[in-house]
Amino acid sequence: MEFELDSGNTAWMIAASSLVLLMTPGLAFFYGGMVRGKSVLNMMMMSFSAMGVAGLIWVLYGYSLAFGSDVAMIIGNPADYFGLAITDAESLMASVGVPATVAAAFQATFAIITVALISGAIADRVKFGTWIAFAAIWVTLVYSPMAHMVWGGGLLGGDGITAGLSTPIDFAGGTVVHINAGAAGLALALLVGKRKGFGTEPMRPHNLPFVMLGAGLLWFGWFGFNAGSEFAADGTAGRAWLNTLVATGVAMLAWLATEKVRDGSATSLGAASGVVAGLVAITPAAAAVDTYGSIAIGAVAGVLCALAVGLKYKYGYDDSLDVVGVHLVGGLVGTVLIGLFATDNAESFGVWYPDGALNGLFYGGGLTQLVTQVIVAVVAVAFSFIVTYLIGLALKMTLGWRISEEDEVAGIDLAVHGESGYETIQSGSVIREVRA
Amino acid sequence: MEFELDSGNTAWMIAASSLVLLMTPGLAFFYGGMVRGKSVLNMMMMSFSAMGVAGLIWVLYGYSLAFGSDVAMIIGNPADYFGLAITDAESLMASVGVPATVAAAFQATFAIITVALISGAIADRVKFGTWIAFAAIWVTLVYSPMAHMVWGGGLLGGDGITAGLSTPIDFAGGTVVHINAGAAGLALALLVGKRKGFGTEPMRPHNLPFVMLGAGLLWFGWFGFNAGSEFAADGTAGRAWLNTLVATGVAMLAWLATEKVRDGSATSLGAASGVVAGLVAITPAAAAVDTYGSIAIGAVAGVLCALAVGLKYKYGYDDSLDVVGVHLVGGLVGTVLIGLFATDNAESFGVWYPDGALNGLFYGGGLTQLVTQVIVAVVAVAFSFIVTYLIGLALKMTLGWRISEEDEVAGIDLAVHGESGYETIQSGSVIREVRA
Amino acid sequence: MEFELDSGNTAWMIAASSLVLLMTPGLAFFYGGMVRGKSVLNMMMMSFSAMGVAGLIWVLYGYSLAFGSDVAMIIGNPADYFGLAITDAESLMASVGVPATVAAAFQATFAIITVALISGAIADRVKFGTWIAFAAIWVTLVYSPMAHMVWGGGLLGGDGITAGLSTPIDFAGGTVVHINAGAAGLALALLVGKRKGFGTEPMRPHNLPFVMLGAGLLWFGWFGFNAGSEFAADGTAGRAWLNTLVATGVAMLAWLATEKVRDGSATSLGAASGVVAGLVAITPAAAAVDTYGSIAIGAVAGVLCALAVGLKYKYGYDDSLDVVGVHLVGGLVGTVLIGLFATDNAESFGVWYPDGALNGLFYGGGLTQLVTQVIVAVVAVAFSFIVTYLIGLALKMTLGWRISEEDEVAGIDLAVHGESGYETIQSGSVIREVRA
Amino acid sequence: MKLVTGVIQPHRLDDVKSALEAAGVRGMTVSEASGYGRQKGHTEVYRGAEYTVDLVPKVRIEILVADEDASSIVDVVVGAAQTGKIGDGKVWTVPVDDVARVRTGEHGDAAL
Amino acid sequence: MKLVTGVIQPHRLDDVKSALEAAGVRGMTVSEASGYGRQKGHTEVYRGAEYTVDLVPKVRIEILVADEDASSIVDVVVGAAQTGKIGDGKVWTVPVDDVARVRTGEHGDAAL
Amino acid sequence: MKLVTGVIQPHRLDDVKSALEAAGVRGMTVSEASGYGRQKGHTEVYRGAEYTVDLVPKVRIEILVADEDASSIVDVVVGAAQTGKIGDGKVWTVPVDDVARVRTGEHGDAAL
Ligand SMILES: Nc1ncnc2c1ncn2[C@@H]1O[C@H](COP(=O)(O)OP(=O)(O)O)[C@@H](O)[C@H]1O
Ligand SMILES: Nc1ncnc2c1ncn2[C@@H]1O[C@H](COP(=O)(O)OP(=O)(O)O)[C@@H](O)[C@H]1O
Ligand SMILES: Nc1ncnc2c1ncn2[C@@H]1O[C@H](COP(=O)(O)OP(=O)(O)O)[C@@H](O)[C@H]1O
Repeated sequence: MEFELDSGNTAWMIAASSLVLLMTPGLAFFYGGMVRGKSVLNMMMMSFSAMGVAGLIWVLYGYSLAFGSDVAMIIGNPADYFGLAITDAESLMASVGVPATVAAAFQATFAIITVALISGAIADRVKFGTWIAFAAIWVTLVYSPMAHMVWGGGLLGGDGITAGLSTPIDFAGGTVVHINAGAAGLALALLVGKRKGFGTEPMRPHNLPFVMLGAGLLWFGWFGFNAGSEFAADGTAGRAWLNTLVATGVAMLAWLATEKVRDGSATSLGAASGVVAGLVAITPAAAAVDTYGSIAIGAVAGVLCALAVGLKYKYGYDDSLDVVGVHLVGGLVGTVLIGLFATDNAESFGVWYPDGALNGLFYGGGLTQLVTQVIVAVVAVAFSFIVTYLIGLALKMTLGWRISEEDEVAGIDLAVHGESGYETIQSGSVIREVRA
Repeated sequence: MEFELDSGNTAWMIAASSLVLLMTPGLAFFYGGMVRGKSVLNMMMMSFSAMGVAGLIWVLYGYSLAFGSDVAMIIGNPADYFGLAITDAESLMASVGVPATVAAAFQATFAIITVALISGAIADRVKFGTWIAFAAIWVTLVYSPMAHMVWGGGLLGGDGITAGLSTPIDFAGGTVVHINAGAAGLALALLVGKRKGFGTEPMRPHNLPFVMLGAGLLWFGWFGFNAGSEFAADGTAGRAWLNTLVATGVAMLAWLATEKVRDGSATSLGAASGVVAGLVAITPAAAAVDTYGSIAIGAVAGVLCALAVGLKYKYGYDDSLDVVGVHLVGGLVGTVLIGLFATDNAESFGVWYPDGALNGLFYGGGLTQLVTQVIVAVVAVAFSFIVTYLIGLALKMTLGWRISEEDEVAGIDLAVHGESGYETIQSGSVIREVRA
Repeated sequence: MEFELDSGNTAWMIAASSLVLLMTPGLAFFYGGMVRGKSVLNMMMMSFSAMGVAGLIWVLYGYSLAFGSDVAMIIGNPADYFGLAITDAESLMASVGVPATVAAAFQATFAIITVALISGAIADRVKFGTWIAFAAIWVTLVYSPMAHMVWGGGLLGGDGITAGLSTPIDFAGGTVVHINAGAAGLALALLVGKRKGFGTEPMRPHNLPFVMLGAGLLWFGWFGFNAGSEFAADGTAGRAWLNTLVATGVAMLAWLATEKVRDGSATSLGAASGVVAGLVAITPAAAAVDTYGSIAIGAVAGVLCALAVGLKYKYGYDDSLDVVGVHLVGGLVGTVLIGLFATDNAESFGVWYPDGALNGLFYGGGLTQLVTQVIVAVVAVAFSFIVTYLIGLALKMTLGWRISEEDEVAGIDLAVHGESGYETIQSGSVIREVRA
Repeated sequence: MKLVTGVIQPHRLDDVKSALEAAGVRGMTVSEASGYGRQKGHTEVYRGAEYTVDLVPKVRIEILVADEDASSIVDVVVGAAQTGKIGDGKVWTVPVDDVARVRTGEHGDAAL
Repeated sequence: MKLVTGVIQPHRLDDVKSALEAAGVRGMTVSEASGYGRQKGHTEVYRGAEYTVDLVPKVRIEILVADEDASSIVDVVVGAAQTGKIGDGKVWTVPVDDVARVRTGEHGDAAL
Repeated sequence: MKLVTGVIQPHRLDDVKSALEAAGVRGMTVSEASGYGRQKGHTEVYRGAEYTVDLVPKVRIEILVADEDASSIVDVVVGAAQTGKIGDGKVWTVPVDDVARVRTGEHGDAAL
């Protein structure tokens, strides 16, 4: 195929890539504000370092693992596009006139944010070096295969395990990003163990405006994530955009309503959390449901995630910032509800889904798509959980995960990074030595 | 009309929609930094909740109220596009190849920010539930009609009350957004009454960097707002962009100069305020004036708004964060000065205004456009103030507006949201109960 | 030439201009978080004021000085486009269908950020009025000529001093922006002198999350800066984008590794600094190197800049926030390494450089391009340093640079702006007088 | 000399300060504190976990006074800080051996 | 009456508070402090400059008690705050002339 | 034993600390405070409203010393904190009944 550039689609995809990239610093604030003041820097560093590690691996062989020629429906050939040597005719987005470099850029941002999301499950207590190693291994062994299986023609795509039923719908990454990160977070939380004082000592967010800032930047960037996943500037991208607005807003209101009923007051942490829950849930469905579907998905996600974040206390695992409660549960909500709400009424709503997918139960398509979605979700959870657990175990036995209890009490920022987030009394210190 | 997609224009409009959406979290910081530390969360929640409420109403029937088929030149038919069922051929931006979903998305962001702007007038003291209810009613009864009257073929458009004179110019929302929010803010400030301690106790901004952050994000998003209001990626959009840079920068410098002369020092709060004043004032004029016009509008807005923010002390109404002084006054400055500076010299400056509008007084067009602009401004102020006042009154008599004085003193964050913005001494609390 | 609009390229360039504009508020946080709490506002004001001053000068005559018809290969004719009266056919980006207003907008954002960058060298101690005057003069006498010399057909372009060798490569502003700002920062740091207590009293960053926020926003905006410098939405822009991701991430990791080895811990300030160092270094090379080149440039920049920031203690000049160590050194690294890594393998990597440039040493082009790059770098340093020094000297002898030592100790925010960044105990103050 | 220390409700500080000024007190030192006592704290809920926050914000003021003024100053503080609600705070008096003014090195009552 | 002041490790505050409650103490005032002493500070490096930070975070608690309770309360605080590591802090007792409860104006032991 | 408390200008803290070290003091507790006194506050203007801020930032240091060292320590603090400008602060001495070291439970001078 001859490549013909579409400057409009390309313009949108470059902008969308930039928006998605901003989500990771946004996440750094969403997470960073939520931990105690003595761990804010470490939390932010887990996100920032993911940008370096996952970005580097992606351009070297990660992209090729995900989108190279298929091997056993599980992985792509890493040699195909090693170092991102790709002609535009081979571009993942060639059919819409978006060059290879831009396609690779967009995909890179997804790998980065997915790794960063996991860090919330193990806040305040892990060695920075182990985290870096984990990020590198995880992108290689979990993210890239999952992306291949779902988007690269693998087991979780149209010709995969549900081929006899229908094509699974994952518009923007409900499985690849959120179920994946959520299941991985659960595995690590179990493996790494609880923070000292978990469930008995107060661990309130040290800076709620930072959490709001993070939520705002995430929401902004997510328009690139969801509407960008159309790979083109058209009406379907617009639909994804609208659903990303509405489902998110409704999830926020639903979370607030749940809190008001249950706890007596609607909190700003609840609003920020509801925003993210809605964003997560609408991700797989972004362009596959109409206005009503997106309202329903938002409402369900807002309520269920608000309830789910308490589970960790009940079951005693320290998923510190609720990667499970928000990303795993929210990702499942969106992925499964597609089976009820999917519709391809492009005419009036700009809605779209891939060939071979079917309308949802409420839109006259019967139960088939629902079954397909559930199967895909279950496989994705299992794959991510198991492989992540094994990676985590290997690291536990080699580098080790935990910092010392003493360092945890004093604060990981000081112990691991030799810094503290905020200035205290400006005295009591002298410059000892200066290096160059 | 057959719809023909222009991917370039669509690319810009999706990006622009995202930029405008970010303005509301930006506003949350602009406002949130300006209140006392004990009310920061509530202030931010007023903006965030507007995103949920106004967004939901907009996709259900708000868009249709504004852009549905005309009823009495005041309102659109809500049934036309209920739930945003619109074909691309019916897109508001069909003539420039932008699909219906994208057009609806862009307009949604305007409804959201306008509601959020009002909240600054009643900071620190109102029930959250009443605010939510107000937001819903106000979008329905004030914002949507106003948008219809100005942009949907209503009373304040080319065929409306100034039909005998000339077509009013409101490029990006000086009347619909700023005059509207400013007049509504005045109505509520009068109705809701003063904060305890207003005018006697210090109420300084608790976090000025947050105010700067808000101003920065607003400026950034405003490029989507103003240059996006061209609905296309062309030279006129570029002119709107340039004016949004220059008028804003000049307004900032003018505000600083005013402060320097009057108070002895140029403040960062003044810079942030000048930025917003300039942005507000250039909004209606964004593509209708050339470089010199935008400098003039910025300078006048910077000085007048800097003077206007003191009026509340003189007249004793507690427009806490100066919605009147900045948005009403700034909106009026821009709307009226168009009558002096409007020009359609597209050749050299990329300037543009609608058919039926005229050059301003200083550009050889005589006084007609000035008169048109004044008429439109006055009607807009009156409409917004009166309907808002009635809505506010109804809420006062039903849900009530004020939290208790005790709660106001202790801080609205704790009283209403059961949270406080920042961590204090990490002790003295235990987990009592855990819910799931 | 007839102008033919390309809406896709224009869409990207409007978005890119907005992204670059956001870099200056981003810088305000990067710098603002790094100073002590008592100077945060002044630091941020130096950036914000640059937006007003440089923006205004740019639209009046700065653009014309840079891109007007050539005078002596040093400067453009200020009368050509005074007030930005430019037809689209004369657009700097006419060949790719981007209108004159958009081209001028994009360029304006470069002038602004360059001035703002300098302020880090003289943090906490200079009169605000002198800074404003400096900004205005510097844009006129240093930035505009430098932009003309490099991009406007002057001495540092293809037909300039290296005409006998090869065309210098500066894709996005390594010389014009970073070497320029860095050399100017050095000149001012020497001229203005040290802060009281420099090298003996602790001057740690007061808010490291703000530094991270700044770094995140800078990175985001920089995609507009580098990928926008292609002036089109195509594969080369995508390459610039990718390199801006990878070189930056690698530089961050390299800085962290340097710290880990040298100081024992990898800091968040190091991560943020590494991000900026990488961004600076990849700027000139953005689309002229492939994946491997960008990794190499990032790695070298990360290590060298991490070492260079200590030089000021050794040599005793107070370049407070390391404009020299990061922007001058980083800009030199990128500019010079182009001579090793430049390649125009567009086929597989989307790479591009101007006619007359040559491949780098490692890509079979021999030493010529390296020599060219070194010559350009040296001339740029000399020009910027000398002219800036003279401007600074003139200001020293007239307005004066320093605030009083007492004001410096008490804090410049209070002394110069009559404000303090954060609320303290909410009492002890009354409203004395109210103005309107 | 005596040191009178008061722990009061933050929003009473301005009134206390005015009352002290009126009573001729020329200086004091103020700092932030948190109180624990009969005044019940409150409950905060963050993502399903309920915390009982039993420390409430207070302001501490310290006033050095001559022996003979101590008890009247205590009364001034008590009077101005009182709202009658639980949590109004305490004022106590401690004997002081000596006071020095840093600026001048003066000691004793002259240093106040 | 006596004022017992303790400067302790921040993470011991909850235990000290519980122990005091158990010992019948009904009120106290808490504030943030930084300590300097045998406990070594730490080193922070910012962009190549190494700072020695010798102030470490502490929490100060102040408890007004009746004369006869002073020494037992000191013991309670010492017991609950002790970790055995350098930097555990100090507890000291100062004589108090008088205490007033702001809410009621009561004086003396009744004001505690 | 005595408790010497100093309220000083924040930028003098490093010098005071050094001087105390030189004088053999091995520990102290530092906290933030705001002062009100002869030193004039300043004016801040926010959007047309002028506030008089009369609290100025200070640092409080507390040093437990043996009886015999009290007055010399006061002198050390006064000497090191002095700039001669209004607002330099106060240093005062209060009698202490007893001091305990939390780590060891030691009492009296041994606990210092
Ligand atoms: N025994 C005590 N020692 C020191 N401070 C105390 C003591 N009891 C109370 N306080 C302080 O006084 C404040 C008010 O006390 P509280 O018991 O709540 O109300 P009230 O004094 O009105 O009975 C507390 O928040 C605390 O700061
Ligand atoms: N002489 C002193 N006066 C006041 N506070 C002191 C004194 N010595 C120590 N402290 C406080 O006690 C804390 C612990 O003291 P330190 O000498 O580090 O350990 P330890 O008490 O276990 O020997 C210090 O951080 C400081 O807050
Ligand atoms: N009577 C007092 N009681 C407690 N602290 C005081 C008293 N007077 C002054 N101070 C403290 O000392 C500081 C300096 O006092 P000030 O009157 O401004 O200057 P000076 O001590 O040089 O005359 C004040 O800011 C305050 O913190």
